[in-house]
Amino acid sequence: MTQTINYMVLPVAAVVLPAIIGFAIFFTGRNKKLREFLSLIAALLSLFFVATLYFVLMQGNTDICFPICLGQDFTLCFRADWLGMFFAGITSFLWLVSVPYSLKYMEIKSSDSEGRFFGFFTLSAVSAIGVTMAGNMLTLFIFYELLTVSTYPLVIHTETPAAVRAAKKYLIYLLIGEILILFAVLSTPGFGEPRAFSKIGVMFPGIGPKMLLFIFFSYIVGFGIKAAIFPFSNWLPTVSVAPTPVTGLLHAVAVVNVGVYGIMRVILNVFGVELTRSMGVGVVLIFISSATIIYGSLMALSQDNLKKRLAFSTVDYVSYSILGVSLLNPAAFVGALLLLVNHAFLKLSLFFCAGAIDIQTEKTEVSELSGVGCKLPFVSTCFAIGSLGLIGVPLTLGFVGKWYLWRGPLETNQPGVIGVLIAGAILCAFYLLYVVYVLFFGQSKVSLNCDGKLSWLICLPIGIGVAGGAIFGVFPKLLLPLINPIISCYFGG
Amino acid sequence: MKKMFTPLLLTLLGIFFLLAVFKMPPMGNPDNPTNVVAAPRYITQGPQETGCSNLVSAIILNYRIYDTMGEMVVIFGALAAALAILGREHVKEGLSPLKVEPSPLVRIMMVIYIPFFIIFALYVIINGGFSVGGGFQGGAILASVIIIYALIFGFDNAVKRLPAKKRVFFEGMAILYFTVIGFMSVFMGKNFLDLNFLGISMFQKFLTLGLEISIGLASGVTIASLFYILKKVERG
Amino acid sequence: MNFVSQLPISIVIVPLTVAVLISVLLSSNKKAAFTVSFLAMLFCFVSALLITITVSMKGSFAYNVSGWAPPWGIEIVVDRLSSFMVLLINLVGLLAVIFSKDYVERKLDSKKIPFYYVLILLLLGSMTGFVLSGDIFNMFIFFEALSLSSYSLVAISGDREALRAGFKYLIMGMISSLFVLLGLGFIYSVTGTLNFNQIALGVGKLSDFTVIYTGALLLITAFAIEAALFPLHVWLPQAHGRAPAPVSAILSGLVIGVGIFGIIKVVYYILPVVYSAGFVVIFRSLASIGIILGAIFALFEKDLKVILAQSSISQIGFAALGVFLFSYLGLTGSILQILNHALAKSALFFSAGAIIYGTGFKRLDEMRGIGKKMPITMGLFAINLASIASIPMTCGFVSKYLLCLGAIKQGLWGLVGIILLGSFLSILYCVRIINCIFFEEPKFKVEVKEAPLGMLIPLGALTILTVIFGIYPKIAFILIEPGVKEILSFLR
Amino acid sequence: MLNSASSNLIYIASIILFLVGFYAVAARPNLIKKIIGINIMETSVFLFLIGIGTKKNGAVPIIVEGVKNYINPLPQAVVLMALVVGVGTTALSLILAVRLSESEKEERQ
Repeated sequence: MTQTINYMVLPVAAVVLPAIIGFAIFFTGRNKKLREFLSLIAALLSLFFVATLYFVLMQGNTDICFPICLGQDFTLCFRADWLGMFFAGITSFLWLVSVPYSLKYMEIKSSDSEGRFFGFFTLSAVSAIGVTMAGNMLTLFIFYELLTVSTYPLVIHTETPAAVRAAKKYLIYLLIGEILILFAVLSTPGFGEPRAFSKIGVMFPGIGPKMLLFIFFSYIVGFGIKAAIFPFSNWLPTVSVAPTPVTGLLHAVAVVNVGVYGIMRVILNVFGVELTRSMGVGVVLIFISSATIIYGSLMALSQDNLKKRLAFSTVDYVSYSILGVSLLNPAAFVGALLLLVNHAFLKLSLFFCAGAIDIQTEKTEVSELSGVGCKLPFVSTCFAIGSLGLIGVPLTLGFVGKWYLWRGPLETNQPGVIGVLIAGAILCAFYLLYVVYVLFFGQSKVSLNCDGKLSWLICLPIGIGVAGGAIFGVFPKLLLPLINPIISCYFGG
Repeated sequence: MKKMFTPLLLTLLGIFFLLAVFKMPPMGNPDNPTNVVAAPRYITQGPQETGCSNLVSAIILNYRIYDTMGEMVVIFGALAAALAILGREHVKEGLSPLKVEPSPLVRIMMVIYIPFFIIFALYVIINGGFSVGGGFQGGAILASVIIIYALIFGFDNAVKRLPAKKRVFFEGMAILYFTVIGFMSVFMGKNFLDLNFLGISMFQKFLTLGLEISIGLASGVTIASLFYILKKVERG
Repeated sequence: MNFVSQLPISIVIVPLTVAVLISVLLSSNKKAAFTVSFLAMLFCFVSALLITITVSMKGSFAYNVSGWAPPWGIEIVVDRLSSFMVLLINLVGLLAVIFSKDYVERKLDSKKIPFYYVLILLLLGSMTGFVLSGDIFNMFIFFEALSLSSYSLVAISGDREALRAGFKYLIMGMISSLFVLLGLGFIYSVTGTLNFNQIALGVGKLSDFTVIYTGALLLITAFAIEAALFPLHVWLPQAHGRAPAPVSAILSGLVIGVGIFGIIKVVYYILPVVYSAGFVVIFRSLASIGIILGAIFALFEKDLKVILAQSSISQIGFAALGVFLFSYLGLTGSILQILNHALAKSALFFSAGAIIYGTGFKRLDEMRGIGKKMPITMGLFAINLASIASIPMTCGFVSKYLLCLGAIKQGLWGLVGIILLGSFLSILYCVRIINCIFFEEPKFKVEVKEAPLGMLIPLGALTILTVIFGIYPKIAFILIEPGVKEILSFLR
Repeated sequence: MLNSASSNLIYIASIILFLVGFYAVAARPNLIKKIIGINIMETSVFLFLIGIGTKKNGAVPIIVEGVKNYINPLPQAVVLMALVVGVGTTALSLILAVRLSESEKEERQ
């Protein structure tokens, strides 16, 4: 009996305890040591809980759920299942990886409100994990909105006019999305029930097909704004004015992944694969995500600012996953999940590389990067490996993921999608390899002032990210036990 | 635009009211709900239950005494508000309120009349339970006496006779009287402000008289005070 | 029980009597005036807590003042809703009195201070009386008392803007109280009684509803003026913007909520056969316009307190909208919105007061960067703004969530859009304030100290409650749910 | 309709008076005139309430031996109390108006 209660509480603990630590960080004031300690502890705690939850899941417990009933149609529910835990795992691991980087980064870019920064940093990571721990749509929405709110002070952190403008844009985009989601959530029957996510496909009694479509697209646009789908993707490059840890962890990993996660939940849980297929909306989604892939790649090609280029590359890459979901095909879905992991690890390290280059040489534009390869060999090499991984060169996770993704349109016979995938891969190769080319072979016009060595606190996260991508690329089987239960749950067998 | 707006609003309001008025029960009909629902009890049992043959006083001082208390609070509030907005009232020495000195005739007549006025006011106050009159009416007469005195004999004189402290005291005492009676009845196990808490009708009559007097004095001095305050403001 | 049954009348009488005592005995001793009024409010708060606990355990009860049963005498009705409101009033009132001590000391003429406390006590006492009263005329009396003290509290500082705002408020308020009296006359003429329950019974027997409609509409209009619903809100921005900060907190947090409470009483007890009436559509659309317009005005105002006042118009529009949904969710949402607004908006005005106390700044652009100098005050300020902006984990989210859900369940898609747009706009003006206070370069270099403890305690208490009700709204549900169901049973 | 109109003449009169007062409040910028307008409205409401309380051939509600038919005392009591309340608010409004005009005079100087 005690055993049962113990693991029921785990999902709540994974969210609440780090959140409390996050609040404590606000009050650390000038006590830097304590702040660093608390930030690290929060990340460790959440990783610990997520790992434990995975362990519990492996034991065959399927219903790890902690509902808090607050009223009629108002139940907060924390629940761990395979899909949620997959995202929670990525987020909590990469959060831990990025904590040392962000501590060092913020120390170098000294600012007087570090308490605020790390407090909100912790809180946003916690809310990103909270989204994945949600057991029903209401809880998901609550953490989703908290994620937006708690990242706002991070985006605006530098307090320059550009940052203020970017933050406003960010907030308005995401809030519009949230309003759509709130509307859709409230229109979904049973959204506030405990364990709503243990059912597949909520029945929509008494709701006409037109309304159903409206609800569906409210969800998709709402979550899609966070996942930066095509007409709504402009916020993501704009917020790259934020400090690099923020752009790295939150806007390449947590925030966009949460968007994709939301779309997955909507398609897989709320509507169910069957209903989605019968509504015939897959084509629209495929079209949107293909457009986003092309748009993101083209925009990335035309950016000179490195972080903006990477941000557009995020726009591009996240849509592969959405494409994988919307094909409604098990193989493509596996591809989508693998590409998400790949993107999370590698894009994080690419952003961190950009940050490291910025710290050392104060160069932010691609055209100014000539010769950095010689001065910062480790960072540049990692950048090159990461780029190759993202492009999908064999022996990387990107390759495995794309291989699975290709099987989807081949099985369902959609040649247009194949065309998009090819074009996307080529464009991706162009915009990333050009940076690598400049890094190593560009003609240096001005001499670089490169002072001091990079701290290991900065190099280590970059290394771990790239290494993670590489290891999973060589041994993709490591990930399959985590993915297979999801497939069998939603696609049956 | 604005010129058009007011007449339009008025017409709409008027039509709205008239529609209702036509549907109202005919005036004075003995079968109206107003005459049927609550009124008979006041009329048939009012005198026995309250000891007032003046039924309006019976309602004010007994059935709905809580309202009366609330209303004492309102005029007290007006006084407090006036004092708060203006700061405390203080009348400069030697100020005569009128530009023209009143003729000796007026002064002498007033010296003769004022005691009668006061007696009349007291009569109206005390006799309120049994005939036309009551605390407020008497209080209004009392206030006019004070105001006349101030106008004829000068404000400084009047204020000296009845200084602000005393006036606030009277007003305060009236409300305190309500509270004390109220809590006395609570301690006797009855509801708040149940005048018949001893079960002796003489005592109830006595309390009612006390209420009349306190209401009369309080409303009189309050109206007078408000007048003083206005007067002082006018002079700057 | 016997002891508790005497408490409702006491929490009306005690503040009023103490107010009288202060003006008679302590009219020149401001310290004693504060102490006495603090003690009185403490008593009221504790009593209100006892009443609420008793009512939620044993059910509602009525109390016949001076022993006469209705329709002859006056009845005090202590049901779940009114006890909840009383608790709210006395809680915020107590905190406002605590907050006043430092604020008034610096910002008001010292001769006026005792009378300031007198008026505050009158305002709070009469509000409690208004909420507890079960009799329309008694409501009118307390309505007059509360409006009278609010006009004078708005104008108490005596500067020209405050006087002008106070006078505007006064004219509107006097018209509104006359409307109450006239409406009461109409209702009395066809029902023959002034007691709410009796009126509800009498209305059921009527065959023609014209007169009742007229009366009820007059009452609703009157209370709508007090609650500053859309076309009748014109007095509010100036009045709430110019009053001393603790007064604005009471006016904005409580008085307009009490107005909505009055509307709830009229709508559910008196107004017959609501669904057949096109009036409902009119009221819903007016409330919606209020929500949107208030938020838009709040986006463009420059004075912080006026922004907060404009946002009050928008926020109270939500509460009114909930009332006119005529459903469980709508009414619950509306009452929670009153709760949320009372807590958050009072706290916001307290923090605005703390800024004014510390720096004298009133305009938003003067306050740039003040968040770093007064981190605790402004941090609490930010949490309360989040509640106004209906961010999850604060009370504001719960209320708007319920309203939106209620509208969806009734298929009122237009209103759903209005509620969502309204919350979006409220986030925008909140973000504007947050940006200005935390993230922009200061305009003036001034030495600012953190607000004194006497100001931080009320602010902190309100913020904690906002967060508690946001995270665990079940407390509020338990308190009001049976009351809402009880009231809904009056719907015909 | 006509019948009720003729029997309800006092109501109609009070409504007209009410509108007159309302006009004074809404259309006049002069503060004192506004206050006078409100007083007119107040009076009209009192008239209305007294009208409600009447009864054909009813006597003044003071109990006298031998009289049976009294009018309803409640509206009269209500008017009496509302009247006193009105005195309080009118006084306050006059004070505010005077104070306001004073401070505007100071402003002009």
